[in-house]
Amino acid sequence: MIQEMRFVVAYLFMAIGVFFSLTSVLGIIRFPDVYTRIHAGTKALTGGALFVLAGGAILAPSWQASAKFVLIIVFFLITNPLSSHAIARACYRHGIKPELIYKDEYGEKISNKKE
Amino acid sequence: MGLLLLCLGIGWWLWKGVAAMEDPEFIIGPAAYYIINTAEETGAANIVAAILFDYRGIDTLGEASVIYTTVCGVAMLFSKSKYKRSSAGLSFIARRGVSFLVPFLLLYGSTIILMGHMTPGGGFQGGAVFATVTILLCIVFGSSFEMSRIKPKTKETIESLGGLFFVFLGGVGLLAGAGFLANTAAGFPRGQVGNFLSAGAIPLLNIAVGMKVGAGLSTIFYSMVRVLELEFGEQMSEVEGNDKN
Amino acid sequence: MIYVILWGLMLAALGGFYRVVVGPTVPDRIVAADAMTVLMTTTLATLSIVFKNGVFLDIALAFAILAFADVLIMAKYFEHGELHK
Amino acid sequence: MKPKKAPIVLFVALFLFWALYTGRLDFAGLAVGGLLSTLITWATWRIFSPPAHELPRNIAPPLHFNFVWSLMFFPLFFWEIFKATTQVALLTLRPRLYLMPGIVRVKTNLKHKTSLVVLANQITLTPGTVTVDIDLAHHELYVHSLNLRTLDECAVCKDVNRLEDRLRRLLE
Repeated sequence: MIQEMRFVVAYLFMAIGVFFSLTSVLGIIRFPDVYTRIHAGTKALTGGALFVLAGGAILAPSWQASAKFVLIIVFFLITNPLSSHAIARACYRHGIKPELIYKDEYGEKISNKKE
Repeated sequence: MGLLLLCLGIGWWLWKGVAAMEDPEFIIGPAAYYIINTAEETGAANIVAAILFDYRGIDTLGEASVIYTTVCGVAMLFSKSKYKRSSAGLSFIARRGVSFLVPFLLLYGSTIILMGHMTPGGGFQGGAVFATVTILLCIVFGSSFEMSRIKPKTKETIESLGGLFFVFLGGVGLLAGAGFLANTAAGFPRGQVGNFLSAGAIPLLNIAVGMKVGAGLSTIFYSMVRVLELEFGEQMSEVEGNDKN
Repeated sequence: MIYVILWGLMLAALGGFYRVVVGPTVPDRIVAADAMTVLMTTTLATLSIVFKNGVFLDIALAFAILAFADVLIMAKYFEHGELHK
Repeated sequence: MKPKKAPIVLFVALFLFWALYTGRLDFAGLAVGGLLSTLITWATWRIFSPPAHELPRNIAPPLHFNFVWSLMFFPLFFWEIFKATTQVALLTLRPRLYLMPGIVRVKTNLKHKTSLVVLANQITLTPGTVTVDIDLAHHELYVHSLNLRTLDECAVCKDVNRLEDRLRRLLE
């Protein structure tokens, strides 16, 4: 009984994670410019990977394997926001302007600095 | 559309290849011998490590010396100027995050090296992780920070020490009268398969190769990066000055 | 059941590959490639359950570390125009 | 975190990482892990802990970790990630995209620079916002938002300030 419960919960987590991954990739394809694509590529993908890996940790045969799943989750939680921040900043510094923007206070700061 | 079909086809083909590894009839010839006898003969649970460092240890010595030769060649080719230092790096968020990660990455690399005789990994892979750490430090903090922490001379010394250690371990076999790079025949304890202290000289050889590969790869990276800077440095000097965060 | 999960992840990676090929600017490609590496790591971890083999987990962690270093290197190259300045 | 406490915390974290990663609880494994952790702590704790010039004693209070509040903090954190993910999923599944992106400057009141970095990473993982840059001199963050909602007042700032209050209870 407990075993079946474990399977059901794990597959539920994994299914949610795959759904989130698919939608995030759809976002990467559909969104208009780089900055909005970074939104899709960071958040939804971190969430999706987190859910799939959590399902894997529940499903894993031994506690050593579960511990490795948890380590991969923690690694993603630390590095994914870091890398997306690095890409966003590099894009702006390189001079790629957002295609769709309503308010830009960062551009004002950079142009003030240059003058 | 054709691209999609190509991807699906390659994926299906790889999937068949991986699935075939489950088939017992897939294992024939010398592979069967190694799978059956390795653990008993060498005491190593990782068959690849046993083959690398025991059955064909001299080949591995040759492979490790390839890296040494490469380092020598690269250093001779590009030795026109001293290492130029710079402190340009990424933003403060990346700096703090990477400095938080660095100790864990170092421990991960040494784990791969030390567990090389039981789990996948070994000297070459762990050395690559160490080189990744130095490259990350150079990228995120700028090369002057990295070079002030780990001097280029130190790296060369570590690499040479690794090579010497490897040859010395081979010489122990000669002294015991069992041939160059002999493992259990030279009196190294075999131990219990799966324990830390097992497989005789294989963990020590892993450490030697790890020192050699880690130091060698990061030295190669620095030499290459210097070449990039010599070629493009003049064009890009005007972009400087907007990185004071 | 777990094969459905694997096929879903691979389909997602294929979508990322579309953006890598088409993407009008370089950072688009970097973002999509980063997404693909995350999906690949997840796929490797899931494969460890399919084959009941812990090897894939070690490979997944090492792959994640290398992918992270990759993205930072690309970001620095993009920000400064070169790696070492 | 006080400078003297930093190496101990680092050692414990490294040892935990070793035990979880290798999964060996016999004597030899733990002994090798302890030895390696000690070595790496000795080599790198200066990089790990904030340097002295970043932490003027009389202005910035030392970073500490509120354990009781962390029991409440982490479930909230994961709930925020879940919300962010569903938000992006719903956005992409609509036939028309309703986006109103923009980059906003957000002032924060956190005193410690390390907690600012944690806040920046947390902003990236929570709904609708990605940190673009950080201004250490004025303690400001530049946040790219997917949906500004209104142009006049800063709706994103309220979200960020809510996260900031939680983080201050955890770390300062």
